[in-house]
Order: sequence, then structure tokens, then C-alpha cells
Amino acid sequence: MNEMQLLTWVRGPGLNLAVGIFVLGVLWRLFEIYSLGRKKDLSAPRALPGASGWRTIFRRTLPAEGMLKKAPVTYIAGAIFHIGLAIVVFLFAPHIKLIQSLFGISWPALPSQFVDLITIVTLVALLVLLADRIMNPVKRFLSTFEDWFTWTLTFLPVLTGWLAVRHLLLPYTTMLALHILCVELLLVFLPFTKLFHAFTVFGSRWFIGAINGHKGVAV
Amino acid sequence: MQGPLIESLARQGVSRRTFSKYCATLASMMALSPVAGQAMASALAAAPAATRRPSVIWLPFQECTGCTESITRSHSPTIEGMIFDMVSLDYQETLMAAAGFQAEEALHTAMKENQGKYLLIVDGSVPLALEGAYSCIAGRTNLELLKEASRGAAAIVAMGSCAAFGGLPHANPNPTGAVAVSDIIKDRPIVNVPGCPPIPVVMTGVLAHFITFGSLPELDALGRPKAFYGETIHDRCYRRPFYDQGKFAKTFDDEGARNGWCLFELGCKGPVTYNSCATTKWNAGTSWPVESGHGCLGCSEPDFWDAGGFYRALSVPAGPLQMVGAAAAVGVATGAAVSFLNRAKKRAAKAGHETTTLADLEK
Amino acid sequence: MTITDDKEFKLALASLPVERQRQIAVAFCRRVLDLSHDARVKSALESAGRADITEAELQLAAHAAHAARVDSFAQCGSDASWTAQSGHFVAKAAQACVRIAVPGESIAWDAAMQARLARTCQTVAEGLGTENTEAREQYRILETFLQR
Amino acid sequence: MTASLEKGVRVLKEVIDAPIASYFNSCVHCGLCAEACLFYTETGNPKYTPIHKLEPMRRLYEQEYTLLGRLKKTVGLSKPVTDAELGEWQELVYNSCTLCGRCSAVCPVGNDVVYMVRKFREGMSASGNAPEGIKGAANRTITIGSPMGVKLPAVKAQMKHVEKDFGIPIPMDVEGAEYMVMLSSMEIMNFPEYLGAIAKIMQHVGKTWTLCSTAFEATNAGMQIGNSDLARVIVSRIVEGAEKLKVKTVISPECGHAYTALRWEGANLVGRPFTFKVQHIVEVLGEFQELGLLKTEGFEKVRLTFHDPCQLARRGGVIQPQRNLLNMVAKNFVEMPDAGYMNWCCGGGGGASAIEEGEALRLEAFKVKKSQFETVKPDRVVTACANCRIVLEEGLEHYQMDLPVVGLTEMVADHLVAKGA
Repeated sequence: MNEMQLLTWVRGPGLNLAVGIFVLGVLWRLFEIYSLGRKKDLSAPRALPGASGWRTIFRRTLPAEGMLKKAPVTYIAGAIFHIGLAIVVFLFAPHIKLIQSLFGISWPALPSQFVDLITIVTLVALLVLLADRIMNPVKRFLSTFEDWFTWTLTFLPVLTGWLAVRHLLLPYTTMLALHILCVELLLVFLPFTKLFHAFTVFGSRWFIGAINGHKGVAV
Repeated sequence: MQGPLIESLARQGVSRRTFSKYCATLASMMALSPVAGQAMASALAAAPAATRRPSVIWLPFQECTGCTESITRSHSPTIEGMIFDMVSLDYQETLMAAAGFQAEEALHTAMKENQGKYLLIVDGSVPLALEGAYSCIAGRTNLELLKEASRGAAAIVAMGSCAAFGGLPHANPNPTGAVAVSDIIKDRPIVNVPGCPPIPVVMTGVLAHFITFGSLPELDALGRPKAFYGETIHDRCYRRPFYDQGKFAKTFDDEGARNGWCLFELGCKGPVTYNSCATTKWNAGTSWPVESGHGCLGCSEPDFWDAGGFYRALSVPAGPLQMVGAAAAVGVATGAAVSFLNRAKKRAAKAGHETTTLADLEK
Repeated sequence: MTITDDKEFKLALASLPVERQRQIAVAFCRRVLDLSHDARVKSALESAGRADITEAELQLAAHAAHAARVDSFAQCGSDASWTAQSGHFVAKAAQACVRIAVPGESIAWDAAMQARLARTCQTVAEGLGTENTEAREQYRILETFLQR
Repeated sequence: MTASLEKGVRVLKEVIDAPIASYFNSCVHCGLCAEACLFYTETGNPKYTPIHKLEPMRRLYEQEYTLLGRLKKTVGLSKPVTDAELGEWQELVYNSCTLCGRCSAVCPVGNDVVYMVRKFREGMSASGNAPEGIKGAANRTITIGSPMGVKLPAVKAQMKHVEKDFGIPIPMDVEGAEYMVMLSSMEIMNFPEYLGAIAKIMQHVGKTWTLCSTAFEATNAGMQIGNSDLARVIVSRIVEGAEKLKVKTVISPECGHAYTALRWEGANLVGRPFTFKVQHIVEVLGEFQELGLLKTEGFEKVRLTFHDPCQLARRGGVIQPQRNLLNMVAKNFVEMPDAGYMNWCCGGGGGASAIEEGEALRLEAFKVKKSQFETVKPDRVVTACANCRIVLEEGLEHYQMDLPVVGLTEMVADHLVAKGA
């Protein structure tokens, strides 16, 4: 298995397997979670426009009043990371090419130098978040193996992707193969770790929005 | 610089200066020092006189004669043709006049007389299925011929991707069980000269190096001469600036293609292919695949036939996803099953509920 | 003049100047002082009783009475006892006595009400419900106080 | 029957639902809920991180309701929940949690942590791991009728006293009255003036009201302990009383958790929507103000600020009415930092103040309130919850801050123009 064969494997059967497990895992876990149902709230609702689950899905993206100054690192680095990752994944030309080849839809890309800069910013944000998870007493207290593992699972694809585009450290073939492999590992583990918050965050925010919206509280 | 080669070159109107300039370029291409150019020129010129011309045996197995075409494509009386004056090409089925048992006769005598000294060139992959019955010469399988010929060979040159990595016959589903030379012969120095076909000057370069220095050039992990296969096409490609600026041709006839933009999105395998097409180019420097507007196929890399479509970009999956439907079905089924179990468990817990009274607050 | 109901009682008290209101308030508190076991309440009442009390002493006494009142709150969910609660209201009555009078507010009336609550708590604790004569006793004290 | 781990686990299996499952799967251990919880911010001890208070329930959910969790359990890889562990968690789930909901307000992935703590208490109480203080309160509420053992005669005594003090009759068991007023034992014992204020207000606006002899107690220790069975018994009394007296609206008094128990959990406990409205007294006053029924005179001149009881503002949705009322009777009303929806808890709600062993922790948690007051430097604090008042007064006393605390209802009543004027 030399790097060309590795690249061919990860671009072919590897990706197939990973996407398969990903789809299987996501559907399985979504059913498993949301099938538990929720009892209807019999108390008389208090109508307040803007207090609904739907609104909370967006509003909860911003920090609550007065919280930004209490945990600036988490909020700022977290926001930069998520936005950066979104830009790199969805607005970088080769990724759009990939999505087009799989699903047929495509959209204009950002110039690669700009995405390259965003990738560096995203990597730095991730490293800051890692440092904070080590230094912050609460985060370290809460952290289990899964936290360190999922951090790595998220960091490696971005790093290898950047190195591949920049043709650094390893020959392009190997680095591209590693990049795709890391993405596949991320896909495989996502539904079974806390990375699944990428899907359940909408359900959770909707629930808290609906439960409190019923009481006329816009959370 | 004297010697019979110089006289014969002069007869064909090739001056000494042209000959030494050729050796200098050859040496530079092989990443040798300029001084080596001079040494190569004097060695080439003197070689036939000092010793018997080294014997070269060319064994063709499962091959399409593309490599032979390539090495002889020098239709104009270029220097490559002259190289054959330096070697005694004792056996080459396509080029030799003899046929039938005379040809076999020539092969065996060459092997006997130059035992341990001749250079064996192999062209084409070696089939192993049905004990090699898929490809035989004079009733003997390529496998036997290769083993027999390699025993007396000083070195083996696996010419072309088929001999080097198995090539087209080895591609999926590989009915003949074709393998590369290096998969069979483990005890002889082998140099792989992959390409489909390899670049002519690369082939002659390897021969010239063997004749001059009596040894094989420095090889990379896949047994390929680093001089020619040290860098990727992408690193030396003249369209690289377009790649860096993100300017890609989307179709073969769009405005990008006409402007000579990068062909990455049209499946060019340049970034992952080690060869010197971008520098040496083909047909005496006339052009090369990318320059002619078509992406590199990656023909000097193992299993390039099975590396996803030639027209699918590297960053694009090799093929459509087959498993998604089935995976979704299994996912939904598993989810539904677990939901059923969960709801049953929750109902049971509700049914088994024992109303807490004040006394129940104490353990 | 005789006082027969709370309306007259309240009017009479309100008509008194602050110093005299403080004296009558202390008198009401002394009647229920035995219900409280908090030294601070006793000390606050003693200092309030002295006619020549200065602003600073008043401040100090108010603080002591405040602390006594806060400490004697019946805790939410605790098995509160009415006897203890009567002590709480004695502290509240004492605090009314030492409060800096604000025009329009009648510290004597407040003290009287808190004293009655203290007594009610005691009778509730003893299971007598609201049968107590604290109000009439307070009328007597005021009548004798007004003659002096 | 006595409490047991097995009963506790069964109750948890019953109450764990899709929201809780979604929340456990969304938590990314970011630690922001701790930054919002006064028990962490004032002690700096990471064990008070809100999501950590749910660890046993999280493991139980994983082992019972996820396929991988169940597989891990069968092969013995999972750490089962033990009674000892629940005992250890009692301090986290009760002493260091007043169900104030600030953690839920900040969780970036939208986990309603307080919703989960409330459900976890179902399992804790069923397994006998609830604190003594609240058990006593629940016991007294069910057997005697009030968590502090207040019986009807005592209520009648206070009513008589208030009638004399305020000169207004206090109706009891009047059928067909528009409002049925509830009291919390805190008010009956510590703040009888509240009842007087109600009488004055109702007289002022000319509304008919009544107390109910069989259901005068508003607080619900069953909900504080987190046991729906007990809470159902307690709240059913109020429902029967209200329906017997055929009142239109039941007024929940100045007590946060009583409001949550009756307004939001009541219908779900008895299993059917109420046939009457439930309003917090601040809501009622807000309505009266909007209808222009409250004619007031004079203004409080001193600098005062408002402490929002969590169950009223953040958890109950009543935020603006109290401010309108204050602006009606006060000239110098200033908001404290984080006022309104994000206000900090007094530290004593949800039965926490009934737990003796939690006293020291509560006083330490009170420092956040102290710094809020130090920032605003008010001369008086107004709030709308009897227990908040006492916890605030005790805290202020502990930190030698001379700051009186008054109830909003009483303040509004003081400024009402006398009838007929």
C-alpha cells in the first residue's frame, strides 16, 4: 500500500464506507434520541411573540447578556472556529467541486488565498480552545477522553487539508490521502460522540425555546 | 575524443560538438554534474572500441509494443537511434530480423556467451494465472523465460508501467493475474522505468547511465530513477500559477481552457504523478499532455488505471457513493428498533410506577 | 379620655410628638418583652426608654434590633414554632421603637401592632387562637400615659 | 414501602424524555453553564458545574436508552448508578441548586439544564436521597397543610390581626369571588402585612376576593423535593378549593416556587388543564395598573432597586409589570446589573433555604448579590418573593450591609389613595 494506493482507497471505498457509516449513525441516533417523545404541556400558555423554539435556534447562537465578559475565550474562539470551519468546508473550490460531484449542486467559491488565511485562523482558534480546555478549571474538570479525542478528530482534517493545499511537510499524494482519511474518521465517529451536537443542537434549542416559549419567556 | 562512434556520427553529419552537447544535456537531466557530461561523452565514444559492445536482451511479455514504439519513435536520425550502435541488441522480437527458432537460437547463445554481463530489458507484465499459460513464447511461459533470463542478467530494466507496476493487464479485474517484474525477481537489481509509454529520452538515459557507469542510477522508493521521477508533474508544470490563483478550466472548450488555465478540475493527476513530462516534454520537446490541453493521467504511478476516472478531479471521490441508500435504510431500521425498545421500557417504567407517599421518602 | 376602639387608639397615638410616641411604644413593648429571649432586644428597648437618647445611640439600637429581627425569621420550610415567632415580632416591635421617625409614620402604632402580633403568636402557640386582651391593655396604657 | 435505588431508577426511566436525550447528546463540555451559576462563580469549585450535577442521570440515560450504552452495559463496560453515588450527589442537586435556570439561559447548544435537574430530583426523592429539611417540609405540608406547620387557626388569628391593623375585613370561603388569594406560610408567619396589602388593594380596585380554608397554602414542597406524586397531592387541594369556590383567578402570592408549581406544573400534575386562571400577584397588579384601576399618591424618594425572583422573571416570564409598578410609586428606581431576565438568584429558593447544612454555601453564593448591591448602592431593595426577602436580609446582615428589603405589593398598597378620597 503506497501513498497513491492509499489515496485511491480513501477517495473510493474509504469514502463510501465512511459516508455509509455516517448516514447510518446519524439516522439511527436521531431516531434513538427523538423517539422518546415529550409530554404535552397542559398549563395555559402565555403568548409572547418571538418566544418560540424556532427563534431560539438562531438567538441562542449569540452569548446571553453579560456572559461574554465572563468567558470571552470560549465565545470568541468558539465562534471563530465554527465560522472558519464553515467557510473552509463550504466556500473552498475543491470542496465545492466535491459536493457538486456527489450531489450535483454547486455555488461560487471564495478565492483560495482568502480561504487559506481563514484556515490558519481556524487552526489558531482550535489551539486556543485546546489550551483553554487544559487551563480552565471547569473545562478540565468536565473533560473526558472523548473531549480530547473529538478535538483531535476536528483539528486533523483542517491541518492536513491546509498542508495538502500548501504542499508542505509530506508529498501532496500522501497529505491529500491523510486529509481525506482524517475527514472520514471524523464522519465515522461524529454520530457516536459529542460531535453529534452538530445535529442535536437544533433539536435541543428548539425544545428549550418551545418549553420556555410556552411560558412567554423568550430564551 | 576519438573512437569509431565519432567517425560513424560524423558520417551521418553529426558533429563532435553536437554529440558532446547531447551528453551534457543528458547528464544534466540525470542530475549529474557537468563534469560527468564529459566523462559520459568520452565513455560513449570509446566504449565500442575498448570492449565488446554490452549485450542487451529485450524480452517482451504482456505488452502492447507501445514502449518499443516509444523508444524507436525517434524516426528522424536522432541520437537515440545511434545508441543502438553502442549496444548489441541481441534479442528484440519486433526489431530483429530473425524469427522462429533462429530467434530463439540467438537469445540462448547471447545468454550463454554474456552470462552475468548482459542487461535484461523487460517490457510488459508477467501473467501468473494458470501457471503463466496466458502468455508464452515458443511454448514456454513468460514466467519461465523471465526467471531463466534474469539468472544471467547483470541488471534488469522494467521498461514501461506494465513491467514496472503491472500496468493495464494488472488493472481491475486482472484476469491473467498479471504482476510486475519486481514481484517475481527478488535477487537482481531492477530499475523501473514506468510510463505508458515512458519518455524516449528517459529510456535511453537509463541505458546510457548503465553503459557509462556500469551501474543503475539512484532510485526512489518505487525503484524509479530519481533523476527522471524525482519531482511531480505539478511541481514543474507551467500552468501551476493558475492553480495557485484558483483559476481552473471547467470544461475542455470553455474560456478557461482556451486561456490555458489549470486542468485540475478536469481530472489532471499532475499533483500525484512523478515523471519529467513537464520538463523533458515529448517528441523532441514539441509538447506534452497538459500543454496540449489534456490533464495528466498519472501513467507513471502504480494502478493509475484504477485511481478513479481520468476526468474526475483529485479532490473528488473516485466514484459515486453506492452505500448511502443501504446505509440510510439500516440506520432507520436500527433507529426504529431502538425506539421501539425505548418506548416499551418507558411504558413499563410508567406501568410499574409506585406512587411515592411520605413514608417512601425515607430509605 | 377613654379609648374604646382602634380608630381612636390610632388617632390618639398619631397626635403625639415623636419623643412621646417613642415612650408609649416602649411601654407597649415592655408588656411583651418576656416573649423574647434576645439580649439585643432588651438592650434596644432600654436605650429607647431613656429620654435623653442621642441620634447615634438610636442608630446603634436600631441596628441591634434589626439584627435580632433578621435572626429570628422563621425559615422557609422549617418546622417553625409560634413561640419562637412571637420573639420575632417582639424584635420587630423594638425596631419600631428605635426607628428614626419619618413624618406621617406612626412608630407607636407600628410598635403596638407588632406587640399584639407577638401576643397572638403566643396564644396561637398555646392553642388559645386569638383570645387575648392585648388591645384593651394597650388602650389602658395609653389612657394613663395621656394623663401624665 | 421505603425508598430504594430501584424505585429511583424506575422513576428516572419514566421521566427521561426526548428533550433530556437531546440535551445529553448536545453537551460539548464547554463549561459556560458554570460561568452562569452563582454556586460556581462564588466558590470557584468546579463540582458545582450545573451539567455535572446531572452525571448519574446522564449515565443512566446512556445505559437505558441508547443502543451502544445498552451493549456496553451487557458486556459490563459501563459504570452503574449506585445509591451511594446518589447520596453523594444530594449536595449538588439540592444544596447547590435553587432551580434558578441561569444555566439554561446561557447554554450555547440550548440545553435546559434546570429542566433536567427538576427531573433528576424525581429519581433522587424516590430513592430517598432528598435532604432532611425538604423532607420535613413535604411531610408537614401533606400532613398539616403547610411546610412550616401553620394550621388554619393561626391563619385566622393573623387574619383577625390584619383586619384590625388595616381596618378591612378579610373574606374566607366566599363562593363566586373573582379572585382566590393564596398565601405562603412565610407570609403568614413573617410578613402578615402582605395580607393587609392585598385587602387594601382589592378594596381599592373594588374586586371580590376570598381566601380558602382548605387551601390557603400556596407553596409546594412536593415540587421542591422534586416528587410529582407528592406535588400532585398538594396542588390538588388548591384545584379543588378553587373549583369548589368557583373563582375565576387564583392569585399566587409573593413566592417564586409556589408560582412555578401552580402555574406551570399544576395542570400537568393533575393531568388536565385548569378551569381557572392562575396569576402571580405582580401580574394581577400589572393588569390593574394597565386598566388604570390603581390610583396612587406620593413617590418613594429613596434610591431603590429591584431583585427579580428567578421563578417570577426568568422562569415565569413576568419581567416588565414589576418595573411599571415601581415607576408608578418610586422616583429613584435604578436597575441593578444583569437585572430582569438574567438576574442572579438570592441563593435560597427551591427549598434550598430549608436545608440547614447548605447554610454556609448559600452565604458564600450570596456574594454575587452583594456585589450587585455594591454596584448600584441602593437605599432600599424591593422584591416580590417572601423567601427572597428573608434570604436577602440574612445575607445582607451577614455581610454587615444595612439595606432594608421590602415587598412590592406592600409598597404599592402603601401608596394607594384611600377609598373614596
